[in-house]
Amino acid sequence: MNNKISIRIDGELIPATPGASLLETALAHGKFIPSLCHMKGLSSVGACRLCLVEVAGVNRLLPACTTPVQDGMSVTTQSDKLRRYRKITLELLFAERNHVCAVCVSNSHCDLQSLAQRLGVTSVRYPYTFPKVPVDLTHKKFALDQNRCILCTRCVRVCAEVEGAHVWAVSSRGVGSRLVCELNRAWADSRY
Amino acid sequence: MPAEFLPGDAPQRGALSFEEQDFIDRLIASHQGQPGMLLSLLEEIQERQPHKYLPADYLEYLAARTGIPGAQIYSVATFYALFNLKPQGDHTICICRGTACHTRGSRDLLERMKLQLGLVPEEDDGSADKLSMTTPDRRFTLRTVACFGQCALAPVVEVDHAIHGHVNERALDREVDALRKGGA
Amino acid sequence: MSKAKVATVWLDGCSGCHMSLLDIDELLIDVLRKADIVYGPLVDAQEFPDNVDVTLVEGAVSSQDDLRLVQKIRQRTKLLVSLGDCAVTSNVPSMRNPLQPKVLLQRAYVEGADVNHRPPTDGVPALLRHAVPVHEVVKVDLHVPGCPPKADAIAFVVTELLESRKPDLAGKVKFG
Amino acid sequence: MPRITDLSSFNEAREAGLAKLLPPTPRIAIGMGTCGTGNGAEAVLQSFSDAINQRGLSIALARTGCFGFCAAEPLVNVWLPGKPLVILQRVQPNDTAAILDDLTAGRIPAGLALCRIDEWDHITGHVKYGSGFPEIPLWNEIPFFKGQKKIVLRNCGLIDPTDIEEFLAVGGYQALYKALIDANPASIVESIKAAKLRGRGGAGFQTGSKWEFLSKAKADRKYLICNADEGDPGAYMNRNEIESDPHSLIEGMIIGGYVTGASHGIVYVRAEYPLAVHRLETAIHQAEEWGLLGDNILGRGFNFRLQLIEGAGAFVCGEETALIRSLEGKAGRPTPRPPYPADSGLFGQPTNINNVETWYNVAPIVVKGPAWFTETGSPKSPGTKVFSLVGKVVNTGLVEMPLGTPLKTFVYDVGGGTANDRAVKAVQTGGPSGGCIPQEMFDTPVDYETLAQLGSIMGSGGMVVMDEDNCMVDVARYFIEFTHSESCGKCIPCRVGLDKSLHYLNRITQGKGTEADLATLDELGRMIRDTSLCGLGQTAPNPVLTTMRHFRHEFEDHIRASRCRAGVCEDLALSPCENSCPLHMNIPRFLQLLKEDRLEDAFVSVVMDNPLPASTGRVCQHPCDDRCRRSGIDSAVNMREVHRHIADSIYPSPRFPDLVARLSALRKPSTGLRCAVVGAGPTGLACAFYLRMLGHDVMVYDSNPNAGGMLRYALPDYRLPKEVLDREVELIKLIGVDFTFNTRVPADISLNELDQRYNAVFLAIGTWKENWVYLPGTELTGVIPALPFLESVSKRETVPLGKRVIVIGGGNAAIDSARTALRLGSGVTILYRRERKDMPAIPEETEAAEAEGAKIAFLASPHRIVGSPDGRVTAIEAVKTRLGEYDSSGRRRPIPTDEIVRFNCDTVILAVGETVDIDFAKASGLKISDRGLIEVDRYSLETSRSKFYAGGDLITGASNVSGAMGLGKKAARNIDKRLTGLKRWRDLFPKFEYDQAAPAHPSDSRRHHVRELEAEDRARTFSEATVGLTSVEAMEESCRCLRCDVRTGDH
Repeated sequence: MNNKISIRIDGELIPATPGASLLETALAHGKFIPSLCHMKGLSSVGACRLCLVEVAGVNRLLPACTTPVQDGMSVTTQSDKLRRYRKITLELLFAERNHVCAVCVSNSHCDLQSLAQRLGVTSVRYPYTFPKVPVDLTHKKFALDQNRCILCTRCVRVCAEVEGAHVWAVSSRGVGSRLVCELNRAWADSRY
Repeated sequence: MPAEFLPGDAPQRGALSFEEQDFIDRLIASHQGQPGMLLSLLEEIQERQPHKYLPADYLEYLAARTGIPGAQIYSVATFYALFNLKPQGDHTICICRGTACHTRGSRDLLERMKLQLGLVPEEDDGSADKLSMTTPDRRFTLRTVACFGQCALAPVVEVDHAIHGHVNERALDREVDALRKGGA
Repeated sequence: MSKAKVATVWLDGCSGCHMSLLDIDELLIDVLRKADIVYGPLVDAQEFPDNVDVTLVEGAVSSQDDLRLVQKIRQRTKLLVSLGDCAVTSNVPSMRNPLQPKVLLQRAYVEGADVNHRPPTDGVPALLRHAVPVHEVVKVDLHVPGCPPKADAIAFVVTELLESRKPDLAGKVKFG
Repeated sequence: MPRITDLSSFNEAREAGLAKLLPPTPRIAIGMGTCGTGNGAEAVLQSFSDAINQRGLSIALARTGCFGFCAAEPLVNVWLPGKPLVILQRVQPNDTAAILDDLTAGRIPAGLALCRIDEWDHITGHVKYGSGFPEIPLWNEIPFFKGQKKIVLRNCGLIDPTDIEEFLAVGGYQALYKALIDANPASIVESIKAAKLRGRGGAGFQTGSKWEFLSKAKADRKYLICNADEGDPGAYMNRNEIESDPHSLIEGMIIGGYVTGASHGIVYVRAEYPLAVHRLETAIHQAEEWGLLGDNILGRGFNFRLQLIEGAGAFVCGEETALIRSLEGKAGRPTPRPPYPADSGLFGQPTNINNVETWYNVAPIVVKGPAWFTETGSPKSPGTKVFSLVGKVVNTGLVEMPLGTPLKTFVYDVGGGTANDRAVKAVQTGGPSGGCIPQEMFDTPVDYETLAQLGSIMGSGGMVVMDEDNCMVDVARYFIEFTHSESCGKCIPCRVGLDKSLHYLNRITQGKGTEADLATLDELGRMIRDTSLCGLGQTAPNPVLTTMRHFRHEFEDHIRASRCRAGVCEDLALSPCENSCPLHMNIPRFLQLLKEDRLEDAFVSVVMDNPLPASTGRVCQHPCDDRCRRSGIDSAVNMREVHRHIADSIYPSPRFPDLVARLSALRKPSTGLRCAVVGAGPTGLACAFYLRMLGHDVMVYDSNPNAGGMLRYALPDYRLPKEVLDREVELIKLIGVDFTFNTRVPADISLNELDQRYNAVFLAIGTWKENWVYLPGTELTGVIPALPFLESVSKRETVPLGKRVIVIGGGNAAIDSARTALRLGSGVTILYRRERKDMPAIPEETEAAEAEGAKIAFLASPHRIVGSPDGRVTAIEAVKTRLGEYDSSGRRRPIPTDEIVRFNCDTVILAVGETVDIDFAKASGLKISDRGLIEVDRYSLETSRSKFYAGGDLITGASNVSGAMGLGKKAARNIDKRLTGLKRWRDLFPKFEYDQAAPAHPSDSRRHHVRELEAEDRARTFSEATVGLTSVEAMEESCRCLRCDVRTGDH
């Protein structure tokens, strides 16, 4: 079963392993597809929608992170439509919470910020929400500032899938979604 | 997969009585391993409370006994509209905000009830159309539901689990007055 | 060829973007050869003039005064540029936004004050509910984010504009 | 305990059930679905039970489900042995005694009968009730059921849902028996595929294919799930199906389990449906007891367990992966596919999910075969679909129709159109995932593909009818608010995109939107649709995208004119009455001022809003009455008569000069700008008044010798006495408007001259050209058009009128002509080709005409006028019409029959509508619209020629007085804005301080009507036919106002 197959990404023929995702395959061959929720070693959730690509013969956009490669697949990762939608996606994230890059501890080492730069987002067309969101400073070593949270759930998955601790989850729904520690405890009071 | 029971994980807070602990233990036993277990457990715990909510102690105990991570329980309890984390009023007035009810004026009913019960939404309450508010004296809870599926009777209001169809402001006022006078 | 009329404005910001503008160093001489700076913190003009070609706006729109000024500027300017994160995203000034202005003033001027426990009123413009980016209140033609934008980026923008080209900033600037 | 193991035990059970359905005694079965109990069915049942016990009657009493006609609940089925089953409607507890009397006497309570059923095809079985009662219509003869085909609802409302024997009696579990005996699962999968049964939850995927995937999957355990988490607001068919016929669902699922190899079934039901939960639990328990569910089903060695789970309220759980996560004890957030549930679903096992209604189609296909199934419906979408038809239709309820039935059948035939005279505007299908289909597209067949082409979807079958009172921007906002609060929050487009969409829609409904917002909404909507993770997000923008596509003008009204025509968007209206008033009078204010005994302030308030209050106080069509919220308590406040009273109290009084001075003081300083108004009718007078008040010099030109236009020359004196009008015109003259009479435009003064002399020109010429229908005989002497007739009478000219007058038409001009002719001593008959409710005339006027002796022949269309040899009218012949299909106005089209009626007469007055004479405009560079009217910008009323504005009938065709004046007012506002460049309109109006509290309790007073003189007295004279309110009555009317303008709470 480990026969190599090949796919085309933006016209270029690329060898692939059956069962691998489009995103892994592309990244392994130096092809850039933007993504914020994907992280190597974790399950894929298809939440950020930035890795959507066009696949020939499929009339809707598919997330590269959860779409397995198939022999002969022809994939477009860059098109006007995809560029437009990716910019909108990033702008929506910036508008959702309070990302004040200038005073952020992650300034200059932040995936959201660098992706915005790379994709040419220089302003946000949607009105900012300016929500009031919690900041948990109880833990001795860490702080949780949900002003900057984009709900990528990488932390939730690391904690569950790598550590096996299951401390974190996402509570509520919609724009009210917030990261929650156990039964809504202060981080300092958690079991870990 | 349903999480396994971890024997070493004793309840941390002893706020529940033996009777209450026993209730939960039996509840867990009757649903163990079944699909939909957590939903059913939470539904039955809430239904048992006179003020129809999920007390934190119960959730702690439930987490400890089932081994379901607390975060997951909290996530579920806040995701579904049915669950309350705060005690509800003695009387619940639930206004349907379904399409048919909306086109037949349920928003006016909602506004009227807020006025009648003296409920003022806080600024961060989000949208005024989706809410659950309880009066400070805990007599009344006013809430909305997406749809009762009673569209032919629109607008529909449920007062203490009794469905009223073709409701107008006057009829609703009378209903609430009667509850007020009825005590308890 | 007549010189272009350029203005700069300082709304709710720290003036860092103006500092960065000065950091374009010797290029300033080039700029002044091609343009007159007709209004701004760097020149002595009281009233915002008519028929300005380019206005660089620094700072968020936070008060009634900011709002009125930026509306006037829009009417009198051909090309309006949001310079820096405060103008582009409302940045640091927006950190007060989750709170009501009332609460904010109470905290700053009453609870936090040693003397005169009351918010100032005389000659102080009323705060808007939110400090907002410039493009939420008037049309903006170009956004140059950065806190502050790098002098190179500003130099690029100014040079391109004076050559009547629209600068393509993709990849050249970032928030923060 | 009975257990079905073989054919004989099966047959025994069926016999037992049939004996319950058709007992030797009369049987009464009460519809006990949630809609029945919501309408009082419990009390009816109790009442029957008490009375039967008390009287010791031998009558079988049972409960049944719901037969679908929710508007007529509580429904009660009564049956006498050998007779048809009769369904009684709207049965109340106090009806029960009489019903029992009738039944014991072998009769049917005819007054309550809705329909009868002689025999019923349960698809898997058949029941013959009996024959008789020909006077009661058969069930499918009454409009609501006509065209319905009950496959899914085959048992609903006819059997007791809690009694498995009754279900067996009508053929229940027959299909299961067949499936297990035949023991050929693959052939059943093939049947379902051949039947092309598509998922009834909305997406319409082929059920057979899904089953095939699952049957091929290899696993120890496979799951079948029934999605009964019906979350679409506006759809409730699944609730009714489970409540009325739970066993059909169970049977469908067991068959599904058998053919796909699944051993475990789960029904996921909304917790908001307690009765459905209860009935299904009972049914599962019964089926287990009877050996139809559980281990070794029917002794054939097949095991299937069925479990019921209550969903806890999340719309997104309609999405299959979300529902599965929910069953796994997690929040219902969808996960990406692949993996597909058929490979890895619940707890990683192969799983298949189908909607409730899909399962109900299984047994019929198994028993009758795929060919039978595809006979119904359209080729791509065979079968039927249950729709919940709700909203603004008379007949609401559950409707099962073949797929492909056109929308108009639903709205007009089944639904019976709207109850009031409001036109239907749109149908919303598919709930929050669907869209709004406008009335012009009601020919659309309802199936998966066609609805998708229009940007909507079929969804689970919700169908909400909307009329003029529904604002489409609000509808879009409502649905986005819904999906926004139901979004799980996992993916960005749906979570944040809907939040921002809601922000823009809120802004628009508050009147703060911009046209750029529409473009942003459109772009965002497409992005959310194309990039969201699951079906909720992918379809959530549909309501916005479709309403923006089909009702763009409503969005523009909100943005450009801050106007919500339906009066729904509260921020854009002071109160419902103000919003409905073409002049936007501040009605609550003048009522309150009067209540505070400030008559003069009330007068100023009224006149500044409406410069002809005494005239409109008599003749306005009063749209405010229809919107008044007081009508929810008793009846609308009589606002028109109160402002008539206010005007009548001041005009003839000594206070008049003071008030003229007070109004003059409100006039803005002179601008020196000159405006011309062409036409001194109500439109022109309104415009002139405001332009003058704004400080401009105004000259009004009119071809007549006096001002008033239609008010003076078309309205008879008994409706509007000339002296009333004279006083109003005097006021307008006193504030400084100049008039030039007996001057025609363009004959006496050309448009170019006007252009040169004035800074702005407002054209407001009325409709003076009578439509002339071609009828044989219109050339005869004695045939006269209505307007010239009314004008001649107004001018006191003698009009030769015969003894027997026929008036043709149904509008106000027809009624005015009839009443005028009566007063001239003639006998009058009005011919109208439609029905009374279709008449455009004010209903009170029509009633008054009849009281005065006019006769009206409805459904009579003139055919030819008969004349004598000397060319005089002697008679008219009319074709009787019958009402046919609904036309685009939502009225039924009159269709001529063969029957001809003859009316002898000597005069025929034609009042079939009026048009504007715009020949002058064509020659002068003014663009003419397709309708033959002057084209203007909808918002500014500017014509294609600069400086020239137009209003009134010239741009709308014949309309009513207030509507025309509203346009004059709007024109003045826009002309002033253009001339001065300033927004100073609001400054013109004086501010009043008055009480700003809504009355704690509505006043007890009932609506005061004007007093009409006795019909006999008034029919002899042209003096005014009605007497206005007294001061006390006007005061009491004012006190009845609920003050909807007072803002409370969070505004």
